[in-house]
Amino acid sequence: MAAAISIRVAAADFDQGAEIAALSEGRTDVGAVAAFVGLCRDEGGRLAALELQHYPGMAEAEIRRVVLEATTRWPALTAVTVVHRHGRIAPGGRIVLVACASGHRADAFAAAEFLMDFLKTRAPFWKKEHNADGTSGDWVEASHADDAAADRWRS
Amino acid sequence: MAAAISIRVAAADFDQGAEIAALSEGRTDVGAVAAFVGLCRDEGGRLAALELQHYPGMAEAEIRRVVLEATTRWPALTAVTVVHRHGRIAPGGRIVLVACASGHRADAFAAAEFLMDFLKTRAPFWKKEHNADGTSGDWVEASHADDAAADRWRS
Amino acid sequence: MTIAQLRLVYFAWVRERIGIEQETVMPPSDVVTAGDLIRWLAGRGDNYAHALQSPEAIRVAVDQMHADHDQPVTGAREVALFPPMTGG
Amino acid sequence: MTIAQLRLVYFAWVRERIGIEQETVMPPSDVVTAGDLIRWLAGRGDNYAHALQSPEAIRVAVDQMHADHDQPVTGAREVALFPPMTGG
Repeated sequence: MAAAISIRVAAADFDQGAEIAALSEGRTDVGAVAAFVGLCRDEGGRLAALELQHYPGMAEAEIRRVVLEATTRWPALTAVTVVHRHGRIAPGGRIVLVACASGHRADAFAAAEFLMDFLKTRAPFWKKEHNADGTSGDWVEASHADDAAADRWRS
Repeated sequence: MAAAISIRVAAADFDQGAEIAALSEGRTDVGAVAAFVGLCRDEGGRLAALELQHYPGMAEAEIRRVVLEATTRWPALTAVTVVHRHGRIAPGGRIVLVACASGHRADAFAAAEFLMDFLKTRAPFWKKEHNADGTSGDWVEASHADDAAADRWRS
Repeated sequence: MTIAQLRLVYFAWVRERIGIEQETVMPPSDVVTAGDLIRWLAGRGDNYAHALQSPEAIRVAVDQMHADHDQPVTGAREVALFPPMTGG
Repeated sequence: MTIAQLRLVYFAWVRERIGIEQETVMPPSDVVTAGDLIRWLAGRGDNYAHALQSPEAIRVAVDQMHADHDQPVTGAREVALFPPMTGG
């Protein structure tokens, strides 16, 4: 049976407990849910907020393409949920949720890491910093570590 | 600063959303929370429940030793929570939660996987099957896959 | 041959430097690939030159799919130009 | 030398086969290691023999810490015997 896929791009915050519970709701074949929540850091007090710009339409479509790669790679996945926020997010606020359900834990963990690595490098979102001192901040630069994290799945 | 460690062994169910939220509550330096929820499977309808027996005292102590190994290996971890239930758990019910918070995602994911691999092989819990047909079930046998998963961290 | 209209959308500092979010253009017929499009746009004014001065830093999506610079844009409805992504 | 009392606790099928959850014993002085203890217990009756017939399948904790079979149990307060763990 194909994995149940839920993808949402929205400004609104999400309920991580409810999202994670939904992946196994009413099922008795799910032994493992691996989840990841990405949060806004203030970078040592430097930032007042992050502003996430996204490409409406493509954001959802590209996340779906990455999720379909994951469910092809790990066909035992029973459900995958991705929620990605846009707009202004204050330090401590949630940015992204990825959750993967499977019979066993190895697939769930691997798929969640895979999704995060490729969301970072392929999902059309851009973060702009708002500085705590009121000055206009810079656009966050793409990280080489994120590129390397995505590359390790190509072997 | 040392990671905030929360360990609980209890028969009661847990609130995964609240547990995950607690790891970053009031903090602005946490960019990543990786979490894992282990659930009871019915093994294709064969099982009515799992009964988890544990070694009171040692269970908490051994989980703490595994968590301290994780915080030593990944010193950037800001918080680790482990909740492990005992007693009778029906299919679909939650058994275990592991959640790790860090500045960045790689440490959080690695530590959560490490904790699950070692909880499986070192935490003094034993699962007994209760069969759906009313017959008395067997004690679950330790899995070679779990031993291998733990061994990969020894390199 | 009809002159093809192409919707361009810009994101992040590409948008800020060009100064507009989106526009519709009619590129000349020698603009075939995404790379051709970037070079043609860069000649349209200082704001475009500033945004597109390092073409290797520009990512492209053609009809909302990631594309290389050598991918054709002829026949596309929408081309997006943006810096490397930083979501997640 | 005083005769040392030792609390033994059993889990999972070790508990079921022996038929008790815990007991206090006074092993003879030639019981030094956890392995010695398992061999001595196995001779105490059919239930013990059945539970402990494959010593390599038995895991040991001494004072609530995992221990190898060659670890001394002299001076310990509590020794636990159980099969490989299946939590998580």
